[in-house]
Amino acid sequence: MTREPFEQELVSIPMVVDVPYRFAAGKYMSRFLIELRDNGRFLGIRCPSCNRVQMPPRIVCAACHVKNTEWVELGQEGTLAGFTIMYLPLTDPTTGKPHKPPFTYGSVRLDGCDSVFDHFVNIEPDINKIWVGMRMKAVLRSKKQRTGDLSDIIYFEPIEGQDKVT
Amino acid sequence: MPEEKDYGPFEVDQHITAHSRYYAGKIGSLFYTTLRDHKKFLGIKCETCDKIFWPPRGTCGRCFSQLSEADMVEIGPNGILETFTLVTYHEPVHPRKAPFIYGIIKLDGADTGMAHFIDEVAFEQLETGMRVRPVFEEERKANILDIKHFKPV
Amino acid sequence: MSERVAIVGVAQTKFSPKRADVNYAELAYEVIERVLADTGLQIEKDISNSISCSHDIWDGQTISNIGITDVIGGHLRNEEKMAMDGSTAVYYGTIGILSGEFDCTLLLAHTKMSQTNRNIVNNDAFDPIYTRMLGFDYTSAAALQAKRYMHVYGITEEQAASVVVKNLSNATRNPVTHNKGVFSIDDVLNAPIVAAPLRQMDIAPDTDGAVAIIMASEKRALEITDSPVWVRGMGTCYDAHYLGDRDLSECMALEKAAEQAYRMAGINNPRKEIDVIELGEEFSYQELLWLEGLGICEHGKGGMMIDSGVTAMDGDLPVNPSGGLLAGVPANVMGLNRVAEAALQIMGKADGHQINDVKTAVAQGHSGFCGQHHCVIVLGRN
Amino acid sequence: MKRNVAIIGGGQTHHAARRHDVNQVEMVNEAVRAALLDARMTIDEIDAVLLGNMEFFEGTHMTDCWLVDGTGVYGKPGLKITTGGTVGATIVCAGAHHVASGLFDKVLCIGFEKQEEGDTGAILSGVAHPLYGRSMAGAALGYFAMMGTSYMATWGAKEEHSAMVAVKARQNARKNEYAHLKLDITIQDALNARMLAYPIRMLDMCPASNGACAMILADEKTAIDRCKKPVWIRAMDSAHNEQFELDWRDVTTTRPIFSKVSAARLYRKLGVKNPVEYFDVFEIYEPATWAELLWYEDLSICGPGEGFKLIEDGMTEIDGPIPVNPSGGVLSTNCIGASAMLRVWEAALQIRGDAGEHQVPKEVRRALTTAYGGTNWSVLIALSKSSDE
Repeated sequence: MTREPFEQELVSIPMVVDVPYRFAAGKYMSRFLIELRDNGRFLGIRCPSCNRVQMPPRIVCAACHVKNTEWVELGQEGTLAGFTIMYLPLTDPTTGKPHKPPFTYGSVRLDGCDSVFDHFVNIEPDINKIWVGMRMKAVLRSKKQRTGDLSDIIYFEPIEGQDKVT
Repeated sequence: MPEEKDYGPFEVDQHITAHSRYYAGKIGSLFYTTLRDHKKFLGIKCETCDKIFWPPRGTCGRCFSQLSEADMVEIGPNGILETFTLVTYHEPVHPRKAPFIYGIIKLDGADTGMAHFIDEVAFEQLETGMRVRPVFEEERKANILDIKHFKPV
Repeated sequence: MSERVAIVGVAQTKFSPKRADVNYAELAYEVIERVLADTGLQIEKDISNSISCSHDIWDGQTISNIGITDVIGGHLRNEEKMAMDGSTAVYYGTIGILSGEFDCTLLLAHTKMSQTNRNIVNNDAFDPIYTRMLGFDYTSAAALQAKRYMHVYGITEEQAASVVVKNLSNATRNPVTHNKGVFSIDDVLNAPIVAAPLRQMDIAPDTDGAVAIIMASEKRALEITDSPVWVRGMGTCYDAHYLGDRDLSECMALEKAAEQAYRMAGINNPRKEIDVIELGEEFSYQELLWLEGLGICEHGKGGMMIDSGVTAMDGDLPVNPSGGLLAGVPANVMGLNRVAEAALQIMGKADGHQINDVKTAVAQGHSGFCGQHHCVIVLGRN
Repeated sequence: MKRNVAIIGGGQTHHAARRHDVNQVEMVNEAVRAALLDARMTIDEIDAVLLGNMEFFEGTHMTDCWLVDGTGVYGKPGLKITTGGTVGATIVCAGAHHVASGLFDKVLCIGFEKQEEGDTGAILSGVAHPLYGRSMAGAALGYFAMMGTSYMATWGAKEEHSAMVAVKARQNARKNEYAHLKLDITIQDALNARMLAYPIRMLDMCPASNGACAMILADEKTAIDRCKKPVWIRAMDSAHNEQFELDWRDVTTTRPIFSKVSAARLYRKLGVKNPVEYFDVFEIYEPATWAELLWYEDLSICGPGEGFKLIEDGMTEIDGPIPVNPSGGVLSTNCIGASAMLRVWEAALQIRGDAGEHQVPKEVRRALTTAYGGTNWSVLIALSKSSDE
């Protein structure tokens, strides 16, 4: 870029864009969130055509383009399909505050489900202590504290007594 | 699983909050520092179209001529009221409380108008074509609100 | 156009002030499911690509076409989003088919205005350096346009109010509308002032809903339906951005868009050759101003169009027999709804608001405050 | 396509982390003027203008409307299309559709992003469903981190391989006057960079850039009359992916992947048997190092699990047999709305032989470009020196 002979003051205008929303969860997500809140259950949905079970439940199986109608209760346990240890304090937009780094989060395939679910993993941030294939279980808030939000799940934690298979 | 109960509409309140910062560029900066420091308005002249535009800009949208700080000329400070409205509702994005008046003012010498507040006059007394003059903020920060509003001359 | 492109199917939700029971993907699927069923088409087998119309800021989701990818059949297939009024989906869909890349295209427009605040959303459409801080939104900007238009051409508030009376009355015959009824000019003029001269009844209400359309190449269209609606002409054009840059009492961009569309359609005398118009009057005065832009009458004569009854349901050139936007159509969906209603008129499927023997219909949509971008579509029968 | 479409000109800004000297309108205008100059054309000759950027990234609703003076669309037909990170390539496709339709002869395509003006973090986290996964802030970073973990665990690749990609990109960028991150770094530098999300370090990710790219597309007659070195758009393909299933980050997945599906369709359209023989250069969209290795495999430049060997053997270096991203790629410059268009424009420059210092040292007749965005979306475009082969 060309340099200026003298430094001109360059003006900038700060602005906060703040847009409020009232999101309707919709027919499928409502039932999912209400069941999580009231009964601590995970619900998935099965595609009538390809039979895959997906969470969160959704109106259409994208692969088959057919309407989903069959609800499936999923396990509270699952298998770790991927993970990372976060060192960057990124802001959680739903709270406006960053999660304290380093922290671990992973993708868990709940028993009975074909899709994976991303959430925090309560484990020391050490790549030798976590591995793909590790068995996990969900830890929920007490019923009284649940609001029908994914934060009703505090985190996943490893089921005790596992050793890394090398 | 059979449908056991009615899962009525479930709604969740959220906000998307984003902190932006918009750079005015060299031409825009000169406009705003001149406004802040000297209470003067600058427009920009396109020689090809023989028109003076506000806000000043790097390209004439009409003929695509490239314009620069050298093409900036003083306009105003007074002007003519082209159109106006009385806003009666409240929104968080409003910098002043309703009811208030917006107008478009064609500053003297300029060929295009400036949208801003009109105040210190009853709405009923406003007329298209009326001459107006700017009222400046005491503390100016190099943004459009350095002009408090326009009022009839 | 060397080859022909047709609308072969149309589906609309019932428009409503608020749909708390569905998210926007489910809302969209209502019309996608129906338009596929009506035409007997399947995503995998028949639809070569899809185009949606909405805005991230309206949907409350960044890259919001993610939210409708599943329902529109975007998985592993082509899907694009027009961040503009719904009319542009028809425009771009036609171009895609003419290009030879696609032969059957699914169009969707959806928005839930109820989930956010239109004035905050629209404030962000104003340039951030010179205007946004002043707090403008589409209604206050439109008020400046209305006032200017009325001042320059002597258009009266009564004439604008007559548009409201006509359109809300037309809407009583259209089952998808929600804002309707038989009102008098006094009812409109006695409604509270929102931004002078605009009153509450002059402004299209917040609405949730979706529209889907399927378009096809000539060959495919003739296989799919006996009553294809042909796209005969189309045009788009941008005006300047800043309010003070534009002549608010005229609409240059609409004039140019209409000129392109009429040239393509071979229309020389729009007033005589068009049978019905569905246009985007987000605010009542816009119906009069847009008629001037569409070349239906001269500059400043929009008021006479409503006074003379020409644009009434039983007039010589009915305008917005559907009830128009004042009857309640969501932002972004507006233009696709205009095209859908125009197409229904040509198909003869406009139920209670059908105009007799429509051969040529014009639909118009716009994006940006005071109509900065216009899109005109001319539709015709075989 | 019903008519052949050629790229007859293009231009870009000098991409940078800071551009306080221009506003968005002026920055976009720089690229538009450069493209018009390159095509020896005036704005009056342009029939339509198409604009793309990441909607709302700069906190502005409908940037196309604000930017009219800069884009030159005042009084002209035009559209704004958005498809996330792929948008720059989508706009090129839209331009090609416009020209091929026969309704337009000369179309100006523009992609841009002025990332410094917006709140990229806040807006990016909004990509997630409002009620499902939004609190997992930084999903893009976490996403590519999981891809890296999965890739290493499955194929035995090491962090060094990621570092090799990071170095190649930045060393190539040093030869590209327009690139943002021109870094003289070594593999050791990349391995020592700050950890962001295991195994992704600072130098394994793309930067946040300000910049714009503009291209002019034309029909065959205009291209031959007006342009000495037209570059022809031979084929395009686009694939989006369903909302919640992010399979690309799991290299063991057996489900169809957007990138492979799209490449297979594009190769079928062109009759490509061996992409390494068919294409002379690749410009791919790699927001993170690991994505580059996956693109190698998904485009069939090599077999599954062989991507890291390709970089290890130097095959994809600027002077290697299969040059990938001689421009420095997205890892060196990421003005998101422009990034996918820059791939196409850089590939066109290679075919014209006008890439200057980063021109690959061999004859370039054909090039393949990719884009990446959304929840695993792609747009692939094949370019050629010839309109029919």
